[in-house]
Amino acid sequence: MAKLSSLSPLNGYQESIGSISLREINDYSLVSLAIPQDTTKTFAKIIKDEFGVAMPTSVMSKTNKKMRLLMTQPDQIFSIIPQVDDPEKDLSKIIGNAAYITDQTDAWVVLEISGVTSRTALERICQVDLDPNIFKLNAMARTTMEHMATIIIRTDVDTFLLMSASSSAKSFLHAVKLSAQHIS
Amino acid sequence: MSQSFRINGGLTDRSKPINFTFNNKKMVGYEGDTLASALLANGQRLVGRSFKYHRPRGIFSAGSEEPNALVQLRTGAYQEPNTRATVTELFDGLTATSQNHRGSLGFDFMSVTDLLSPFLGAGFYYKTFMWPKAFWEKIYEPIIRSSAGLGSLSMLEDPDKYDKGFLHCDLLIAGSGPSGLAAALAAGHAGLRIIIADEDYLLGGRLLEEDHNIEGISGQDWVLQALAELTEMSNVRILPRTTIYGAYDHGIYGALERKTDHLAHSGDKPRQVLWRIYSKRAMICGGATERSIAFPNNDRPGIMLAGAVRAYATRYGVATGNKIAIFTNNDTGWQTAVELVAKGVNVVAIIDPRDTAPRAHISGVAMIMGASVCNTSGRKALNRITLTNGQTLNVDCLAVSGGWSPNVHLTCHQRGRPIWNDTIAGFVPGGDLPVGQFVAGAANGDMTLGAALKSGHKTATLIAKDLGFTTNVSKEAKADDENFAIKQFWHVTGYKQRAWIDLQNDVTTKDIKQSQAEGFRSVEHLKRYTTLGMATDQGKTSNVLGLAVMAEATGKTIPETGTTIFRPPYSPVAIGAFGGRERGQHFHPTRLAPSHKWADEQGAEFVEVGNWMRAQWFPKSDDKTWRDSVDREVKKTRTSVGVCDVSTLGKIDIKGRDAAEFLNKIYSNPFAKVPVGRVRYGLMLREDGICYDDGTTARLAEDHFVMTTTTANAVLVYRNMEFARQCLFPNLDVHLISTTDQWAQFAIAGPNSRAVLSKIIDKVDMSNDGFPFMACSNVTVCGGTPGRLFRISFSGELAYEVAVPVRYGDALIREIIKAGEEFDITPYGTEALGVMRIEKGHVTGAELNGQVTAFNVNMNNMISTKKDSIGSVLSRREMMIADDQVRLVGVKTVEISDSLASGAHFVAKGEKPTTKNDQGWVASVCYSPHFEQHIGLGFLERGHERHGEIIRAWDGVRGTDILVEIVSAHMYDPEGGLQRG
Amino acid sequence: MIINHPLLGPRDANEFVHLGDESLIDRPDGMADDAANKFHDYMYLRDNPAGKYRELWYHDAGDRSWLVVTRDTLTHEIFNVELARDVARARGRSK
Amino acid sequence: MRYSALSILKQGLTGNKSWKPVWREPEPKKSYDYIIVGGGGHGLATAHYLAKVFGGKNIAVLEKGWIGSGNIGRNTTIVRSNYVLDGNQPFYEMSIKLWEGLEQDLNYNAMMSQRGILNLAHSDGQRDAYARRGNAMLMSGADAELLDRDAIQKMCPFLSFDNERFPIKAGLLQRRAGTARHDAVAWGYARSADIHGVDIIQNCEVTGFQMKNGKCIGVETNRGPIKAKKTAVCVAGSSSRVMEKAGMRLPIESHVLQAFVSEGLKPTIPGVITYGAGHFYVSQSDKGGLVFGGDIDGYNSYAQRGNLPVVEDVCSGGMSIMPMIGRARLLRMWGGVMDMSMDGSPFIDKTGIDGLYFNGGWCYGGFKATPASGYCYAHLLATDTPHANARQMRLDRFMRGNMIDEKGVGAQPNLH
Repeated sequence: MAKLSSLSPLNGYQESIGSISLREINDYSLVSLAIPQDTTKTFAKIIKDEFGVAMPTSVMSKTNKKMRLLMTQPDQIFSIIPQVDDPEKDLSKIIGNAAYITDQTDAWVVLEISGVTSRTALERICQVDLDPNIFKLNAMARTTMEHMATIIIRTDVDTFLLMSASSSAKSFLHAVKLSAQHIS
Repeated sequence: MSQSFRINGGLTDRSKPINFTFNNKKMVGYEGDTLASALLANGQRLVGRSFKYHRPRGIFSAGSEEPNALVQLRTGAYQEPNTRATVTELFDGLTATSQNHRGSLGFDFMSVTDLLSPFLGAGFYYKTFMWPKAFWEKIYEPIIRSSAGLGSLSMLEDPDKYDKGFLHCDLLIAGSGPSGLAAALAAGHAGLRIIIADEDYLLGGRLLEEDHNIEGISGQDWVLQALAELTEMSNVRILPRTTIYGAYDHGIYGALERKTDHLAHSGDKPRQVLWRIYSKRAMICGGATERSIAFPNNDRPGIMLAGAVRAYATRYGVATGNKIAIFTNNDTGWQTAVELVAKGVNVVAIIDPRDTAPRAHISGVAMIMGASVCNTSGRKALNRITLTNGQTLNVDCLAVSGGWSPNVHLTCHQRGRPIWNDTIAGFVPGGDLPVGQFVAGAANGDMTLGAALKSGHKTATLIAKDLGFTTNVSKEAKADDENFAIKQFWHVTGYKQRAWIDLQNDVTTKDIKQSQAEGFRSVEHLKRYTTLGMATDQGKTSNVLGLAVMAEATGKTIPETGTTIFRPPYSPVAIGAFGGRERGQHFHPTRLAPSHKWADEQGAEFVEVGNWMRAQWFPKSDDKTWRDSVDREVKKTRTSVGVCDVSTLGKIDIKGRDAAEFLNKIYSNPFAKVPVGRVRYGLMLREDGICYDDGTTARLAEDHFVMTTTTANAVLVYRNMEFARQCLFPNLDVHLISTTDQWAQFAIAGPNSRAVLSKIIDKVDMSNDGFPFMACSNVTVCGGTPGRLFRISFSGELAYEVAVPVRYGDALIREIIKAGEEFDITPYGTEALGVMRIEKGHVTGAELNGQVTAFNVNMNNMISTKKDSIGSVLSRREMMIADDQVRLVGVKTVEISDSLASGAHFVAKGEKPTTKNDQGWVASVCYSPHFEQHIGLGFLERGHERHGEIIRAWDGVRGTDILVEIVSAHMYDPEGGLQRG
Repeated sequence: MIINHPLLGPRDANEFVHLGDESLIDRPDGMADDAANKFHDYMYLRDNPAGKYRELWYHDAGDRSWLVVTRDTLTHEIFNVELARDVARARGRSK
Repeated sequence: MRYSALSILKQGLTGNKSWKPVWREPEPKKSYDYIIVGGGGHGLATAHYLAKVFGGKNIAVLEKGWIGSGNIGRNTTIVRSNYVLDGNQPFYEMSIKLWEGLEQDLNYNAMMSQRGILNLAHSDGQRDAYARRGNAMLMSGADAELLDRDAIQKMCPFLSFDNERFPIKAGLLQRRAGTARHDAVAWGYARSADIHGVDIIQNCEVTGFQMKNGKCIGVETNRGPIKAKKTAVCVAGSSSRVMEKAGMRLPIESHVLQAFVSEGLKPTIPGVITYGAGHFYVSQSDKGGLVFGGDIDGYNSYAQRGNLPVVEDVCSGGMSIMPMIGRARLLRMWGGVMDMSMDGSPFIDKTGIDGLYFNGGWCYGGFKATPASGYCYAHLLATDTPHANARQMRLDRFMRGNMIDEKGVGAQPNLH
């Protein structure tokens, strides 16, 4: 029987609105790593040794070519890695019992917003202070936009990753798009 | 009508004429005009009618405090009632009409109320309209209602867009007059991130409306210079047309920016943006508002605030009259005279109740000291005033200054009380300001220019230091202090004509005295009994005057009399702006199930379940009604196989060494010993012992469970489990991850479900022994896609649920349908799902409504007494397990043809439907294709022991009353052989 | 309102959900003899002070932390914010 | 002075010079038979019925500020009897009947205006819950009608019937419900109580209770001690603060509820309308202002003010169901302290302490209850037995497991 084809929440959406460009990012795998209280150190060592990434803090993500780590909860980390079929299996080989691994790739939609006015657009939906001196490169925040839980990460001066629930992806896109249109 | 009242000078652009109409009269103004200044330039005196007595009224002020000049702006769906002409920027094609009159503005039938005024004093309506009883709603009230109110809504959907936003700053400056600009310059140079906002479209405050010198240049030039500097600074954000309307907790301020109100059309852009400003510190530089003096007939068109007369001449180049008299109890009135005369405006006299020498020498102006105005005439426009010394003067404009009230509103929004200052005869901010808030300039009682500049600069510099910006201290701009002496002179007494205090609500000195006489003496009583200060201007020009008169009447001082609390917003804000963009389809986010695209292609009917859109049924061409579709889906499923998207159910992965122990505390039935590879039904209680949620939880590994919750409770259950995990059992090794959006899950039910699934699932022994009822397992589907398989049944049939990552959901549903073709598989929606669960007797939200106990649903035996689980203790309280409690039952109509509706109440045959005879209710119903009649689930007193009884289902609101038979809730396959087979 | 999250810094209170009195951490032992009375008081009786109040908030749209916030119910001034898990452990709660 | 069109005419012709105070301002006596603590709507109503109906004598109402300064003076004025549970519905229906005769009973026009309340339903489940409720209302002798979408569109064409996120499925209409002029209710009861000899004492704060071997024998006030045979507390949002002085902890939390009023408008909406898919309800006052509100802010507060998230939530709800109000301006927002009980229903009961009685826990629904609350409380004070319609409103109901939880959200006051 034919292998199942896959469909991303926004089907690879991409658009420019004024000086802002929006695109869905869907070439990644995302796993949640829940860390037992007694293995935090072991976990930190493993990701340092195996991936060369330091432990993220609850306000700063850590990243390199291999992965980006976000602390989403005091004892939970999201790891964004290049797309693979079964990220749980792949990672558990390396991480073992240092964390409970759960595939979250499909639970989220990831939208990239970039352009000189991206901050001005986000002002309309994001209540977190995005001033570059405060929300620095790789800074992350888990907040809410238009009643939708959102994770925002600064990946460049004028570029942000926005992650929200995949089931409401279309509403989330509408919210971001409208902000871009309103300020363009 | 030509602009006969235009004079030279001002900030309007004479090269840019603008056409507009008022009551269909074509008029012309200039760019930079407000509607009010343009109307005055065109000699339009009469602009509206007062609220209660429908008295003719003219423009009174030049700002947002305006009580009289309220118009209906624009037309059609854009119609905007109660719009203050004094802050409405003129745009080409503007149309405005006057409001609150029957017949023309000039001849208002309702003005008869003015003649009846002796009988319509404060609170008259509380004392009559009581007889006969029935007349109130039918006759009196409709009359009162139609004459009350001001403008009207179009009753059409507001076509404009609105938006919101969030801003952050070190310092927010509200107001851009001398103190605000001085503060901005100081803080800006010091490097603070600042926002300076002003409700006006030009910054500068009173410097635009008065003639001053600052640092040797004109006040207006100094403003331009300051703005040029500020615009250069990247750390400064200037927000004109932006009103700071409220001060909220922890430095949060509400602001309304009017983006397109000054344009003919808003295009596709938001009309207004509502900003939530997060500030470390805030400075209120809102200036002061002038007030009037209460003298007989002081409400005629042409009687205005002196500062407004000055503003119209200076800023707009408009003389408010050909013969102007000034009545003032303070020196600013004299300054007005000086500036008007300098502009060639004809000032005939200045009247001052103070028995002193004239406060200035102004040639050609009669300076009458120790006198007051004691009457006026001119119904639709002032033509004469009479003085206490017997003199009469023919004038068409009277400029009145009763002193100035600092704009302390924003300092009081957190219930701070202003304090009385005798020197300036006004309330100034008290000590209890909102945390992080400072006040400067006239708003703080620094009424003169020099003092305002100084306090603005000084305060901002202190704030900068306090926030650690110490390096750049800029120099302070200097100016002279003008005279500001005032006599506390409130009203002219001893005359029988009415003297107005609140112009819009028609509150006169008589009303205040009556209120005092009737015992309404506390300020709040005064306000509520007379409606003083409750009009759209919120008493900006009338509150202090009213207080002063009440103080006098009670023989108390003003401080003893007190002050009412100012409440947000500072000036009225469109409800649309508060609503923002969350309207219509975008009121709430919409969640789509993984099979949505496919279901849509099938022409499914969708229904909102919380924020989810779920397929309700899948119509086929030969279905005549929705019932045909549902019946077909049910029959097909029960006789062959059906498939339903159940992804919306909450899914929570529970992982950790102590996961089983944790679930054992969360669920009231035992969970510690669920074997790996098995699913168990779990009952969850609230701590107060009421049924909270139920669902199945599967153990996929020693340290890994997957819980399902109802769609509605997913978020709450997760939250409660986090509470238990973090606050009650903080040392358990257990972790929760919501996976609702990760997995696409489909229920496949019916005798042929096994056969269909065998084609989908890779290499799993699907036999009854290999994969029995309540089994679960990680699997792969369609050749390698990772998935999960559960053998659980909500329909009562042989059934499974298969899950794959959401991205494969669309493909999987298509594969399942393909695999099911040979069995004529049917997709089914929430309606068929509901029918089958009712036939089976499974409870859902309709039964577990937050009021129902395990005892009520006959599940109390599931509450283990051998362990301490959430809710177990309080579930055993006496009344919750009393014999006479309602119990879950099934119901069938006695007459096959009868239809049953949920919400009906159970009443014994022959008894009246009364509260006393109420024995329970029907919770959910359906037409059962299996039993070929209407059935339902309900709650009936002692229901568990009344099976077989015939009772009435009384449904008064739908006008039905039928007989039903009480049966066991488990109506379909009670032994459960089918789902285990 | 703004809640100064111990890990994340100041956040608008609309990211949080309010539960109630901090004492909800002190869940009685359900197997004890006087459990019925203890649970009644625990579930239903409140000090409801006009002034300093220690209360539970949940960072629903954030990091899912439960917090104990010390706030003045007369002025809304917030004095202190702690992770509820730490407070719970300090109060001797374990498994 | 009896109020009538005639009295107004007389006064008008003689320059409105001889109006008398609506209530006396007596000095507190040394002792009373009954002291009612709290000069709000419920306290004043209690005094009125106690004196007029139950023949109580020697009664004082003590108010720490000015009468009517509590929630009676800051609510959205809605009167209705549309509950589902038998612990509530008969009580509120009794209240409506008292409202219907209030003007005549008080000789004061509180402008009770029965223009109806319409609760909109947006799902089949919600419609069925309203049907169950409507039937319970009918069974209690109240009126109720279940309207379908078409009937609602006829009645309120301005509601959003296209492009709605949550379509209108049905509505529960109670025609006898409506609004009243809130301040006037307090003044009317005060005036009548005063006429029947009740001493209304403003600016008199109760600072403690006088106890003698376990019995309450009076109160301490900022104007000296006052003895009382029976002390009846009726202080809504301040319940916990006052009862704490008697050593009692209550099943009550104080929360802030915000309310809003728009600028005056010509007649716009018929009666009271509530949105079933968002937090929004609205009516229009006789002066023309749209009076509206929504949920409580959700955190304990005595500050009598709220914050922006709720304001915005309420208005977006309003814009979604009634998009024609967008250009009406919000004139004033304010907050009141709600005595939120643990199940959303009130208490009218004796306390564990002899001579001390308690009335509170009205949440945000106290206004409509004013007459019945006063009547039943007076009944309890006069007879020491609960009125039949308030028999479930007891303090011990949580111990016995007899919650009156209309919303079904459990022991979490901020959800009721």
